Amino acid sequence: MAQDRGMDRAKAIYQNRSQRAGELKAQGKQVIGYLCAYPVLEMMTALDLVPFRILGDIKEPISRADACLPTVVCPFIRSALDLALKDRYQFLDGVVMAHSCDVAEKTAHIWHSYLRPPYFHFIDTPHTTRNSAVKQHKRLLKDFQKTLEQLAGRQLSQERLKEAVKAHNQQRALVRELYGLRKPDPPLISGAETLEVMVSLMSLPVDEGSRLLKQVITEVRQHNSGPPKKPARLLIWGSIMDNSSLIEMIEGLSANLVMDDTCVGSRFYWPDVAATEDPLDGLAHRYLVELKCPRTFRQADPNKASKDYQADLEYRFGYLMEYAKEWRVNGVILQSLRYCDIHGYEVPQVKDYLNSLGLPAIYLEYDYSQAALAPLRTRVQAFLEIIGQGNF
Amino acid sequence: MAHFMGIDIGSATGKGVITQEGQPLVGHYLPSQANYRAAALELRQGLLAKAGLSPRDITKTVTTGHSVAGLPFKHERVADIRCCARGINRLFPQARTIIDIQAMSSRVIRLGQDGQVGNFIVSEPCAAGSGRFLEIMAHILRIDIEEIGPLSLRSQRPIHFTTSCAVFGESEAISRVAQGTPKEDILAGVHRALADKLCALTSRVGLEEPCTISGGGGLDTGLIKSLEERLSVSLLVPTQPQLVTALGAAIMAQEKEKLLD
Amino acid sequence: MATEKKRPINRLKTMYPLRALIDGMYQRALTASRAGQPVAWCMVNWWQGDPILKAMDVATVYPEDYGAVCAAFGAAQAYLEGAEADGFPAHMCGYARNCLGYTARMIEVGEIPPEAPMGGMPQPSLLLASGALCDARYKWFQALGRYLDAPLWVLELPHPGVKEALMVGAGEGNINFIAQQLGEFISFLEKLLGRRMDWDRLDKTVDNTMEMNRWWHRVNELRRARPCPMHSRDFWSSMPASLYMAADPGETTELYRQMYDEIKSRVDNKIGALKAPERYRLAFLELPPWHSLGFFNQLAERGWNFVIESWAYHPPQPLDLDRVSDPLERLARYSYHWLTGYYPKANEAGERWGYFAYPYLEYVRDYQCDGVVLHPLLSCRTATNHLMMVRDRLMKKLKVPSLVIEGDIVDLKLFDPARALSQAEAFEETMDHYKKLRKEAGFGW
Amino acid sequence: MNKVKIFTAGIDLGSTMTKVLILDGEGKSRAQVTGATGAEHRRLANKVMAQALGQAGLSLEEIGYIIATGYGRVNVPFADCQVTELTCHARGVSHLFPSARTAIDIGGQDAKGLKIRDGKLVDFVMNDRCAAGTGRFLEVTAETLGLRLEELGELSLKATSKVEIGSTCTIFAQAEMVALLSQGRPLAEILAGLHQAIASRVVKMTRGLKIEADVVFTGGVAQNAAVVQAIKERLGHDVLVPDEPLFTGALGAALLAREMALKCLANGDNIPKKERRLEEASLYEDY
Repeated sequence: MAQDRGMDRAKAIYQNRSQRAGELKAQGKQVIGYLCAYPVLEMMTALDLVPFRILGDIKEPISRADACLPTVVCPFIRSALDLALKDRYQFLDGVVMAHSCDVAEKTAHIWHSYLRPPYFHFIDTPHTTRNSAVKQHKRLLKDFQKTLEQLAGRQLSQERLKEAVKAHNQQRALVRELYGLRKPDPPLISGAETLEVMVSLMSLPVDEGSRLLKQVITEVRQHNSGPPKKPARLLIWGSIMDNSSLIEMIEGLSANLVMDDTCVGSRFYWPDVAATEDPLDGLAHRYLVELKCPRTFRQADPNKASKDYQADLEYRFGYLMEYAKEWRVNGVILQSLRYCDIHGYEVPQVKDYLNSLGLPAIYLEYDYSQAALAPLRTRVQAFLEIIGQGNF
Repeated sequence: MAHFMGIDIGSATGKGVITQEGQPLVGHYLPSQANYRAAALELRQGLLAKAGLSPRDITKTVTTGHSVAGLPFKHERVADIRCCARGINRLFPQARTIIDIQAMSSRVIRLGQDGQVGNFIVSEPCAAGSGRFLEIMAHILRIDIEEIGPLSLRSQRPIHFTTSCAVFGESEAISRVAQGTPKEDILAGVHRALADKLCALTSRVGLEEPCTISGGGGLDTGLIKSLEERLSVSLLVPTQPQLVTALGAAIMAQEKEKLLD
Repeated sequence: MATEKKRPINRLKTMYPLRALIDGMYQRALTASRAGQPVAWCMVNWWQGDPILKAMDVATVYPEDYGAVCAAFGAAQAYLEGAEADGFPAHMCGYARNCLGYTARMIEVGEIPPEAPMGGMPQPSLLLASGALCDARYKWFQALGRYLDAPLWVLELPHPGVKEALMVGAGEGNINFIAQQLGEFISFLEKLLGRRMDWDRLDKTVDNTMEMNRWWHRVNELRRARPCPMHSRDFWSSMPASLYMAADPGETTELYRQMYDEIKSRVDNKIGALKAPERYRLAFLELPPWHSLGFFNQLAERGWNFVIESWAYHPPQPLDLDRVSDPLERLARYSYHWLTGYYPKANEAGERWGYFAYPYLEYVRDYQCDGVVLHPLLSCRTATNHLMMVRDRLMKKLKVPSLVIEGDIVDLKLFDPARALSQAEAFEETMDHYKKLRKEAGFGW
Repeated sequence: MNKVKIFTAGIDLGSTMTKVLILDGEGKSRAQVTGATGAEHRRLANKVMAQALGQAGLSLEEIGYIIATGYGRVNVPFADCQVTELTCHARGVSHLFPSARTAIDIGGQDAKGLKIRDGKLVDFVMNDRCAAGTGRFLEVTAETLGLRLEELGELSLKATSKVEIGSTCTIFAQAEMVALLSQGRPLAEILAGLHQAIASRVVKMTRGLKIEADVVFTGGVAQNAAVVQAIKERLGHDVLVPDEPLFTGALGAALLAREMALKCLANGDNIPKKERRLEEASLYEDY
C-alpha cells in the first residue's frame, strides 16, 4: 500500500480500513474508535491518539448484533455493533461515543457492556443550542479531557489543543477544496470517489489524511478522469452513507451527484472551529451549534412569542440553498435509513423548504443492505424522469 | 405394554409417532393438504396399521401443531415447542440447543433439564426465513426436495441473494437460471441466506452446545452445512428430524399419564 | 359494568377516581381555551416543567397520552394515515404520527375535529418539548411547526453514562444545567404570558408534587406482596395522574393515599389482583398495547399476574430535599434523581446502563418475577432499544426468562394477541424451569 | 407534423407478463400482444415482440422508436430507450383518463401508487422488499385452490361476510388460507378476505400521496372485480378501470416513444435509434 499515492491509496484504504491502523499500532500509537460526528477529534489528536471512525459494512449480514440490539433500530448502528461483536474492531485501544441520537446513546452503553474496551468514554452531548447548553457541553468536554489524559498518561496543554484545532481546520479546508472540484459541469470527481476519500480520511491521523487529500486534489485537477456530463446534478441529503454502492447506482443513471449533506461528507467537515482563548470554547460551540445534524434542536429565535415557519426553515436549512446555488443542483435526493427517526421527522420540513426554492426532491428510505439497491434504482430513475432529466 | 401416540399437524405435512415403553415404535407422515382433520385421522390410521395395533392399545394420545377442531378420538393438546424439546431430549439427552426449521416458521429452543423448554424464540412471519423458501426453489429449479442438499453441497461459488422476500427470491432465481447460473450455486446461495437468518435468530436466545437441528429443514444436508459454517458448530442431526415433534408429543402423552397415577 | 363479576382481574376501586382525573385534564384545557386562557401541549417531562406551568396557571394536555387515548377509542388509524399522507415515514413514533395527523386535521377543519375523543386537544398557545429519553419528543414538536405557530421550548435532561455520572463534580454540573434551563424557561414564560412567577406558589406546588409521588411510590412498594394486590392494568390507569399531573397534586396525593389504604387491606387479607390463583408473577416492558388490553385478561385467566412495569412510568425513589430552599434546584435534583437514582448501585453491580436496563434487575428481584414480557415496538426506538440487553441480563444475573411479543402502541395491525397467546404455554414451562434453577442457586423466589 | 407517418412501440416487461403495444402513424393501437404468463418466459420478450410485429404486419426496422419499460426493461436488445414503469403508467393512465389524479397499479410482483397532475407524474410510491399484496398473492391463491386466476374475483363476490387475513406475507397468507379452509370457513369468505388484504395494503401504501379523485386502477390485478370492489370500499368512492388494464404501461411507453420521435422530427433531428437485435433479454443485474 505504501507505494500507492492519491486516489489509489484512498481507494486502497477504503477497501481495507484497518490495515493502516494496524501499522500505526505497531509504531506504538493508540487508536481510538468513535461513532458518529460528535466526539471531539481535536482532543484525541492533541494527545497523539489516532481517532478512527467506526463504520458498518453493508455487505456483511447482521447476525450477532440481534443478541443485544433489537432489529427495529438504525441498521447502520446494528451493522457497526455486529462487526465489533465479530471482533472486527478488536484493534481499537478505546472507544468514545456521544449522545448523537437515541440509538447511538443506547448503543454506547451496550457496546460498553458487551465489548468492555480498554478505554471507554461517553459524551452526553446536549440537544439545544442556548448558551447554557454550550456551557454544559464545554463542561462535558472537560470530563472527556480528564479520561483521555489518564489514557494518554499526560496532561493536555492548551497549546497542543490549539495546534490540533489548526490541523483539523486545515483538513476541513482541504475537504471544501476537494468538494469545490465538483462545481464544474461535469464535476472533476464523482460522488462515489469523493465518499471513498472521506472514508479513508476517517481512517487516518489528521496530518497523514491531509497529505493524502492534497495528493488527491492535485491528481483530480491534473488528469480529467472525472465522470461524463450528465443532465442531472444532484444533491443528496440525509442519514449516514458509508458505502459508495448507493452513490455508484445513482451515478450509473443519467445523473452526477455533485454535493452531499451527510455525515461521511460535507456535514462532518464543513464548519471550522473558531480560534478561541480557551480552545474548548470553540470546540464546544462548533460541535454543538455549527455541526448541522437533525439530532440537534435548532430554531430561529427561541424567545419569539409566535413561530414563523418559513423563517424557521430558512434558519435550519438555508445552507442547502447555498449548496444548490454554488453546485448548480437541479434535484435533491432525501435519503434516510429505515428507522432513522431524527431524519424521518425532518423529511417533510426539508421538502417544504426545497419546494419553496422550487427544487424538486424525492424521499428514499433504505435499509442498509445490497438488496435495497435494485428497487431504489427504479425510484431514482423515475425521479430523474419526473424532473425532466431522464434519458429520454 | 404401554403405547402412546403423538400427532403433529404442520402446515405442509402431518407427522405421527407411536412409542412403546418410551421408545419410538413406528413413525408416519403425509401431506396435510388443505384438510388438517382428515390428515390427523389418516395419520392415526396409518400409525396403528404400521404398528399392528388397535385404538384400544393406545394408552394416551397428544396432538400438537395446528389445533384441529372436532377430532373423533380422545386426545390432549400440548404446545409444539414443548413437544419438540421432549423429542430431541429423547434422541440426544446431551443436546442444549435446538434449531427447529418448519415449513412455515423457524424457532430456536434452549433446553433445560430432562427436555424442559429452557428458553425459545420464534421467527417473525416471513417465508424467507422458513423451509418453504426451499420448497419454492426446488419447484422452480424442477428438482425434488431430496436433491436440494446434495446439489448445494457441490456448489463452488454460491450466489449472493440480494432479496429478503421469498417471492422476489423466486424471480431472482429464475433470472439466474435464465442467465445459466448452475442450480447448485443458486441453492447454496439460498442456503446461505437462510443460514444468516437462522444465525441471527439463534443469537437472540444464545447458542449452547451441543446443538441439534429438527423439523423438515433437518433433512437438508446443504442447509446443515451452511448453518454449521455460519454458527461454527457441528450439529447433531436426527435420522428422521421431521418426526421429532411428533415423538415429543408421544412422550408428553406418557408424562401426562404418569401425572395421573 | 355487568361484566364486572366475570372480569379475571380485580380492579382497584380507588383506581377509578384517579383514572377520571385525566378526563378532568382535557376538560380544563378546553374550558381554558374557550376562555382565551393559555393552553400548553407538553411532552412528559418528569416533573421538570409541569409544576412551573401549574404555578403559572397554564392548562396542559399531553399528546403522548392523547395517542394512547386515540388508540383506545379506535380513532388513531385515521390520524396515522393523515400523518403518512403528509410524508412522515410509517416507522416513526405512533404517538407522534397520531398527533401530527390530528393537528393536520384540526387545521384543515379549522377547529377541534368533531370525532376527536375526550373532546380533543384545543389549539395550543405553547409547546413544551423534552429532551428526556427520546429524540422524537423534541423532533416531533418541531415538526408541528408545519401546522402551528405556537412557540416551542425544549427542556433538557442530561443522560450521562454510569461512569461519567460518577466523575467528580459531574452530578452537580448536570443539576446546575437543569436548574439554569428551568430559570430560562420561566423568564420565557413570563414574557409570553405577561405575568410574573409567584415563587411561593411554585415552592408549594413543587412540595405537593413530591408528596404526591411519595405516596404513588409507596403504593407500588406494596405490590411486592404475594399475591400481588395490584395488576399492571390498574397501574396504567392510575399512572397518568402522576406522570401528567392531571390534577392539582394536593388532590391527587389524597387519591393515591386512598389507593394505598385499599391495597394495604388487600395485602393484610392476602387478596391478590387476580380472580385465579397467582401462578406466575411477571413484569411488562415497556408500553402496553393500548388498543388490546383485553389480552391481559386472557393471561390473567392462566394465572399470570403483572406485578411491575416500565421504569420510566414510575416515580423516582424517595429523595430528601428538605434542606434545598430553591424550588428550581429541588426540581432539578428531583428529575435528575429520577433518571440517575439507580446509578451508584448499577456501578457496584458492574452494569454500564444505569437507567432503563439496570432498574429492571432490581425490579425483577424485589418483586420476585418469574418472567418478563418484552414488547418491542416497531415505531418506538426508546421503549425497545434496551429490551434485548435486559433480556440477556435478567437471564444471566437472575435466571429469569423473557417472552418477546412484537407490537405497537397505536397501530393495532402490528400486534397479534393470538400469536402471543400461542406461546404462553411453552413460556410457562420455561418459567417453571427457571424457578427450579433459581431455587437450586439459592435465589429467594 | 401528422403528415409524417411513424410507428412506435412500447414493450412492458413485467415480472410475470410481457406486453407489447404498437401504435400506427395516427397514434392508434395497431397491435397489442401479451407474452405467455409464467416467470420462466419473461426473458423471451423477443418472441412477444416478434408476435406483435407479425400482428401489425411490420418489420422491426419499420418501427420508428421503441421504448422498454417494466421490471425487466434493462438490457432489452431491441429497444431504443428505457423508461421506468412509473412514468409509462402515468402516461398511459392520463391518456386513457385525462381527469386522473391518482393511479394505483398492481402487477405480478409490484404495487405502485402514482400522483398525476396535468397528465404528468409528480410523485409515486411502490413496494420494494416484499411481494405482499401483489398479483403473485392471487397466483399463489389460485394455485393452492386449484382454481383459474380469473375465477377468484367472481367467487369472492359471492361472499356475504369476510374473514380477516392476518398475514401480509404472500406465502404465509397461503398457509393461513389452508388453515381457514380446514376449519371449514367458506371459500368465498376466505377469498373475500384475501382481496380485502390486497386492497388495504395498496391503499395504505398510496395514502402517502394524498389520494385524490379521479383514481384509476391498472395492472393485471385490475382485471379482478373483487379487488376493484374492495379498493372502492376502502377509498369510499369510485375508481376507474381501463378496458385493458394490463396494457397501460406498454401504451404509455408507446405514446412516449411517439412523442419522442415526433419531437425529433419537429426539430429536424434524426431519431436516436439504437442498433437493435431481436434477441433474448437478460433480466438479472448483479449488485
